[in-house]
Amino acid sequence: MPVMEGKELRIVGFLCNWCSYGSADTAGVARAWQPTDLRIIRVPCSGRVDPLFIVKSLLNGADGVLVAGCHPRDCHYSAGNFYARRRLEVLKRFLPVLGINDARFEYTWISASEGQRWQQMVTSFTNRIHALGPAPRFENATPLPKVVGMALPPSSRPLGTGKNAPLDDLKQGIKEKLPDLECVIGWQRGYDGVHTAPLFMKIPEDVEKLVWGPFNVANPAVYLPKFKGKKVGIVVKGCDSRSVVELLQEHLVAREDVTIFALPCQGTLDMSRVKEKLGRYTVVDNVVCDETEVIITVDGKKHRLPMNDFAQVKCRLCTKPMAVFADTPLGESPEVEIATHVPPELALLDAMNLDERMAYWSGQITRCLRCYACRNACPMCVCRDYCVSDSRDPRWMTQEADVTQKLFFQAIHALHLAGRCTGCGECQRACPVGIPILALRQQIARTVEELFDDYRAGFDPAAVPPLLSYEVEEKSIREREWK
Amino acid sequence: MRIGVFICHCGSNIAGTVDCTKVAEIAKKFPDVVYTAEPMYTCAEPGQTAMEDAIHEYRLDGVVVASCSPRMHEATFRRTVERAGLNRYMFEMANIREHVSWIGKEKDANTNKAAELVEIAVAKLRNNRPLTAKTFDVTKKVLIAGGGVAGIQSALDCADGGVPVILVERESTIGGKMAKLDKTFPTVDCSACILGPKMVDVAQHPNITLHAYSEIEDVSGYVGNFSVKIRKLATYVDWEKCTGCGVCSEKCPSKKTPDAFNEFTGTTTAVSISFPQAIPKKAVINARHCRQLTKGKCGVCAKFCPTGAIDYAMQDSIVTEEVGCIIAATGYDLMDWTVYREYGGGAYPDVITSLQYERLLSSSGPTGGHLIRPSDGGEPQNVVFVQCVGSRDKSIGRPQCSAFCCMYTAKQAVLTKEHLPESQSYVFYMDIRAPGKMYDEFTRRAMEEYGVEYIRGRVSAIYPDGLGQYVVMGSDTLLGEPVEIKADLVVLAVGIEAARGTRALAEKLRISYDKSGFFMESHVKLKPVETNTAGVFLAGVCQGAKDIPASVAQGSAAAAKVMALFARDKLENNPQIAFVDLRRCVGCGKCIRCCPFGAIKEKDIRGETKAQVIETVCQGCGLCTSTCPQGAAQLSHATDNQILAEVNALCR
Amino acid sequence: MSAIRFVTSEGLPTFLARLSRNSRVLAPVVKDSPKPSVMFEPWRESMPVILKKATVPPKDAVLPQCESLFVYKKSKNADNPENVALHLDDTAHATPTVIFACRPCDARGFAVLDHPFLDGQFVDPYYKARRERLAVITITCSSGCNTCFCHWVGGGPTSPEGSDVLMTEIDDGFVLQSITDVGQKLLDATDLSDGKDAFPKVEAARKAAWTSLVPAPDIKKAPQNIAALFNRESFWQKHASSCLSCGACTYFCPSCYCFNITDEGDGFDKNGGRRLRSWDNCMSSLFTREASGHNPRTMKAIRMRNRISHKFSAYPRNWGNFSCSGCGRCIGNCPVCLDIRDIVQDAVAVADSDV
Amino acid sequence: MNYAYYPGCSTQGASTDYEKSTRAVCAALGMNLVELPEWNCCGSTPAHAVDTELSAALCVRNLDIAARQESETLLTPCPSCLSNLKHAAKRMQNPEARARVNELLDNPAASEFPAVTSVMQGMAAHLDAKEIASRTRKSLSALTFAPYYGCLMSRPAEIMKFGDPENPTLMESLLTACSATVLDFPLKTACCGASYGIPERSMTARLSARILQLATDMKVDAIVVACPLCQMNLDLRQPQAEKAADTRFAMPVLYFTQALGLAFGFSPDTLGLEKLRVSADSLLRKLGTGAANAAGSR
Repeated sequence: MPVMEGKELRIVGFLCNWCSYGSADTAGVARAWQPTDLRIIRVPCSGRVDPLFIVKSLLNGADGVLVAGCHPRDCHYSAGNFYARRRLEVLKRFLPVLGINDARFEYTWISASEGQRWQQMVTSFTNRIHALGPAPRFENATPLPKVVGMALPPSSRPLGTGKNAPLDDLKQGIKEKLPDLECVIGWQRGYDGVHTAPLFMKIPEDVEKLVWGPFNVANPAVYLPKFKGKKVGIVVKGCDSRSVVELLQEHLVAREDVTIFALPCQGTLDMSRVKEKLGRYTVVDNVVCDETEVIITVDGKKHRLPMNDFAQVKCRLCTKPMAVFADTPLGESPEVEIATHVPPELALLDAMNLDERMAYWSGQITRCLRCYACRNACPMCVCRDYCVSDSRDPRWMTQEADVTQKLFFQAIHALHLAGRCTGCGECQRACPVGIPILALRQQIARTVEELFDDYRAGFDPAAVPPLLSYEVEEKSIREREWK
Repeated sequence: MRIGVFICHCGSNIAGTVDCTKVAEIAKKFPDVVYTAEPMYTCAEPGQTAMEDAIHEYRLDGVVVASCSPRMHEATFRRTVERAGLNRYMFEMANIREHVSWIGKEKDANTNKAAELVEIAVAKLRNNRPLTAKTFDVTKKVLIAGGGVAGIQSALDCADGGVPVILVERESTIGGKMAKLDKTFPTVDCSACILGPKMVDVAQHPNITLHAYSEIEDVSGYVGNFSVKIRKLATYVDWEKCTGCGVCSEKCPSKKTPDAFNEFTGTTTAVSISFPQAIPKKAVINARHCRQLTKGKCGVCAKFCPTGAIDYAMQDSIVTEEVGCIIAATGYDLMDWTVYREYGGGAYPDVITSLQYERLLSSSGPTGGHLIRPSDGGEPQNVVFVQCVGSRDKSIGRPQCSAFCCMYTAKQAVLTKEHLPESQSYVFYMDIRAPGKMYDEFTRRAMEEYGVEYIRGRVSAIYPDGLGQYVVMGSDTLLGEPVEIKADLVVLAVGIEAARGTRALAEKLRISYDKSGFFMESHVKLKPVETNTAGVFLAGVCQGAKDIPASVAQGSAAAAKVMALFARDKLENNPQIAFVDLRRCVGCGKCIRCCPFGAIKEKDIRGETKAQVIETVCQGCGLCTSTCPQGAAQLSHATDNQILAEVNALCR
Repeated sequence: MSAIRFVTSEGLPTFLARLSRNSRVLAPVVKDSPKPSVMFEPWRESMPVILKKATVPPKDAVLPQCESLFVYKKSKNADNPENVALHLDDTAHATPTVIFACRPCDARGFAVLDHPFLDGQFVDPYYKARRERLAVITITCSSGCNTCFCHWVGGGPTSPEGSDVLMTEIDDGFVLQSITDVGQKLLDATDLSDGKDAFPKVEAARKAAWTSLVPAPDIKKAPQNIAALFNRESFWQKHASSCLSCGACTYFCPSCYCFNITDEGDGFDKNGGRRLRSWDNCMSSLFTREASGHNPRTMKAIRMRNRISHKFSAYPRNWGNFSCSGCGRCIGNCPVCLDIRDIVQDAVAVADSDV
Repeated sequence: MNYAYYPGCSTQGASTDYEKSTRAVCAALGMNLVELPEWNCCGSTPAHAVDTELSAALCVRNLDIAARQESETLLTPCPSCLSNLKHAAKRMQNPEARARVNELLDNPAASEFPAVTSVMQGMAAHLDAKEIASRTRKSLSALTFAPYYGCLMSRPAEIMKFGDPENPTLMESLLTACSATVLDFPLKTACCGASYGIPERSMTARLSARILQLATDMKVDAIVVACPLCQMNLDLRQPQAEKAADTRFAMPVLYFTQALGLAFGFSPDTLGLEKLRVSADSLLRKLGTGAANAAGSR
């Protein structure tokens, strides 16, 4: 059943059973005339409203979505609306990065007695949506052909190759602890000298294979949850350790089970840029590191790769080159200049208007093959075999290969990572077709920082993640200000 | 499925602005819909009978009624379909009256919207599953937290009704704030004289177990089956042996111990019994001031105790009580009035709280009822009462009225005149709130018979005049003039807030509280005693400011609620609760962290940690469902797939 | 005698324009992104074509990421709502397509796919329709690369298998050589100049390509050796320990063809109900999860065994050749640098040493 | 150390003694006051009541001069100036207000201004009590003071950042460092009535009288102030207050800088004590210092 063509727009309401649905009833009893666009879905509590329902609605043709719950402190279930407030506010600040106008989504509090207020709310929201007009849809967007190059942010510290890191001491340390451990996760030389692969050290001979340096790009924390309940060691860079902290926080590994080995990290290479620089080659002849550059000889040709130009962007913005904590830390953590630069992927989007962002995403996401490398490389994607993206119950997505499905998955991933993502960038690095999906997670991380006292994931295993808690009076959320 | 759709005309309520016939025609084309009807009044008996008949005749296994709000008749129709042999959850409603016909005048748009609401309902219903309630036993025992007058009343009423009562009191004696009062308004009768007998009844009632000097440590379980851990604080006196003779207190050399019972207007000994009528009348050692416990030498009380009850090595102990209901009657405390820097912020000895004044007036107080200035012991000539200190003051975030200050201020002014006939009292007030029986008459008497001067206005500052008195600056808003009064003693009617620790208790009980910390009742008007946690009830000021008679009444009301609940042998749960798909669950515990009711616990299943819903505790909010990233936690009757079906019906 | 034609670099757009008159022409194009990728896209006027190896092989042309096998619609008669009419459309839709400038490994992928979809007992009509309308113009590689190993598995930088036309770059342009009749017709229909004179240069270039390769090990025994290791879980565990179970290998493989079938929507929807066939990934746990919840391949080692065995043992036993064209995308794409070459070599060596 | 210095208009006329003593004491403490070149009125009383933006623009011009001087801190002795400068800086944080104010100015204002603070806070931040004590040449132990801050110095708390708005104690710490006895003066932040000095003189007299009365009752030697307007009301207009209260106060009212100056051993002339309407001779006698040249005569 379509909306009244040309007269109505598609507006979906999620109303809690106790207060806001009651207010709509009260408005009805008072014969308070309202526009006819709104279709109400009754839910027990605003806390039941998964932000993904809203994203799904908006991606699939809703022109506006309104969520209403009980006033703070009036929740029939004590705290449902407090959680909803945080999640919905995060969502509201997330939508624009996708290219969806956040004015198309609103959430509010209303009590069962406030029929008149409900009437005003529906009227003003409907008028607002009519003023915005029908929502543009991703499948109709003309893909943005050209992407402006991204400026590299200044580096927070001198980047280097880590050639002087006390690797031998580390190996010794691992050997000492190895007898008590199932295995120790690290890196070894990959299929050629410019690639490393994960290493699972079980016997002392394995330890000799351990390498340290700018090629150690992969985040070994991704393997930890599989070892739950077993004693395991892990060698980490600073960024990897933040993932370990998150896993500890979520009880997916126990502190007493994991032994953390750490060296200070001087940066790792952006392998896509390395690949571009080296071009197509057959054989790596030689790889030499001096303090600040990597010199790679392939097919007899020498290439100099200064770390300052070839390090991953996340290394330039890194504030934690050394592990958050470790059982055997070795070496000194370098001085880091704490400056807050917007990551370039996100800065690129910040500079665009909503239409451009929609066009950008529709252009980028089309080439997604749904291989889920992004998901599986993410150390925080702990659902693994039971991801909602490919389940039938619940059935959030179909197998269709269209833009909305592909983008919806990215929204699922990003929102499920809210307050948990440490920005390790593995999702984007793993993407074989180079879709700059990290920006979505970065926007949420930025929002979480703004809203919840500069909270950044992966620093405190005892912290309560902001989306799993609430304040009765939120300092940074001003949800009552819209009219 | 075979779905029947009933489009109710509701007389002309719906049919007036919705083309019901057209809606029914459209509904016929929805998937699985095999039958439609348009009853005039579906809720009326013929309507319900027709529905039952249709269910039989067309072998319907799901029903959609498009009519009024489900908040009106969902329960009615669920019973109807159940009578016809369907599970009550194989039913959905489309609200086409309150949400359509009553709020829109355009018939076309209304008809279209009504049909679409039916479509959503059908989409949802196609994903519904039959649900059944479970029954469970009830422990017919009640725990009452707080032994003030409200808690005492609840305890006595329950105990008289045959319900075993566990009464937990944080202080060493029950009696609460009322025990500290000298007299009560509007009759000016002795507080201790009317409360005392009730306290004694508590001590003597065979159905009441009293845990004084105890706190609630932890609450688990659910209505009918709560398990409460009570921390019995160390008294350092074996109460089994203590006879309350008071020898210990007489001999105690630590005589400068601050006297909390007397609101710190005087001092007491480190081992003491708070007041002569205390229940239980047992001594307690104040560990922070006891020489034996702080310095390791003294032992005087142990030496003199005739029964050998002193036990310096005593530790806190935990007792666990299994109860079916809990009444919270935790009362209030005065707010920290020292935020009023302009009143000296606590620096002036003769600017005191009304509760301190109450102790100064009381014959059991530190002065033996002799009204004197704390600073110099002189009799005050001019006494100024300032009302609304910390009440009705948005500037410090306390907009609420403390309800009983107007009355006790009048009482205290009257008592002042009775104690010191030469004195003159002044009352700065905002409005006089005296709505109770004989209340207004009482304040009038204060003014007219006792010559209390009432000045309508707030006090802007109090400061010592350098000559031994205080200047109280204020304004008389009736005259529109500033006023300054020289006072010997200033009594602040300090606003109240929920007793300290209330928020922590609320979290243990999983009930909510308002801005000032008072517990939230289930409904402001219609459920003032219930909370949103089944089996937890409220009595007294912990729910909001009220005076003694109102507290007593609510105490009795809470007792009645408990007894009504205990009248049943078995309780039934609501099947619209969460469940966990164990295969999907990774045991990350996010649902456990969020659940407002503690209704999810970790469970080890074949060596893996999984979440498990405690069916009797879950209230069905669905927060876990929107929290669980794997979609493992699902709320029955509002599963992801059910809501997605509705979303998909609207947006595609 | 095959047709041999010559086109200058500048002449390519005209050539492509000519081709796209009758067909959709899929040509490689760079997708702008922080990490650029090369994708096949329908050629349009002024689309800048790049002759690099594509990030994603053109498998999609015959086996789309997701396709509707059929669409059905239901309708009801208001007089009798129990009576539902069903209309089903299972037409196999296929557009005439030319793939331009894929690599020999990509083209060999089609040859691999053809066996199961066309040659067995059951012919897949959807595949067949597309395959029959497909022409493949392959550009030969001028050198090997770090992840390619086409010459291990029976191919090579100039291998013609699966191609209709082979195109080789020489200093001033490209020589196109038809391999099949389809290719011949395709070239005949163009107005490209004859390229026979330049063919010696082509031969030199092709030879140079071969000499650039690192010599290949002998993996002829792979089919039987891998089969011999079937029950050796430790072997597979060793090689799968770092696997993340994503589809960066299989979805980018020119010769992987596993799929899943799901039903979406409802006959009453505006768009009708759809039976979808979409790519599936044998490295995912879901691949073999049964409706009951039981899963014979919960362990990723066992899934890895399946992938390797299928490519290097089961498929060759059924069809003769490896179902791997050595393009190396699974190696280059793997987020954790898993190398299929290592596994195969190790399997050959380990099983040998057992004997 | 250099400090940008905004004297304000009072110091140029009615309270030159404040200016003299401020400069003398600052110099003694090693604070080099660099007067803002071409400073203008802060937009006090008339302007801010009539046009907030114009008044802000006046202040912003001064702030802008300070910003361009690249000073870290801007000091001003007058609480009224301080209040206006701080309010203007605060207002400029709002982009809309900034845009409107910029329109009134010749050039757009600097994006950030130096911190504005009172001379009193500047002194306390510059040297701690021990160091101030070490510079004392003449102990003030013979003297008992009532510190009086006036209404503006500490209010509104969130802008003025002067400690407890009802009970600031900074002046006490400076004076006690010089061994003076400083009483807890309950009316230290009460209003002296300055705003009504012109339209309703009787009210000013009544409010000032209350302050003077309390100080008299508390038997202090002098009231010590930090505000030119307060000083004027309590000192110059003391006769009016006396008339209103029907009593005689004869209460000297000193600037805190004058009190500190005495402790640092400056002569009464250097501190401008002769400008006081109520003579400070009684104090000077207690200290054993010679009387000011032309001490205010009654």
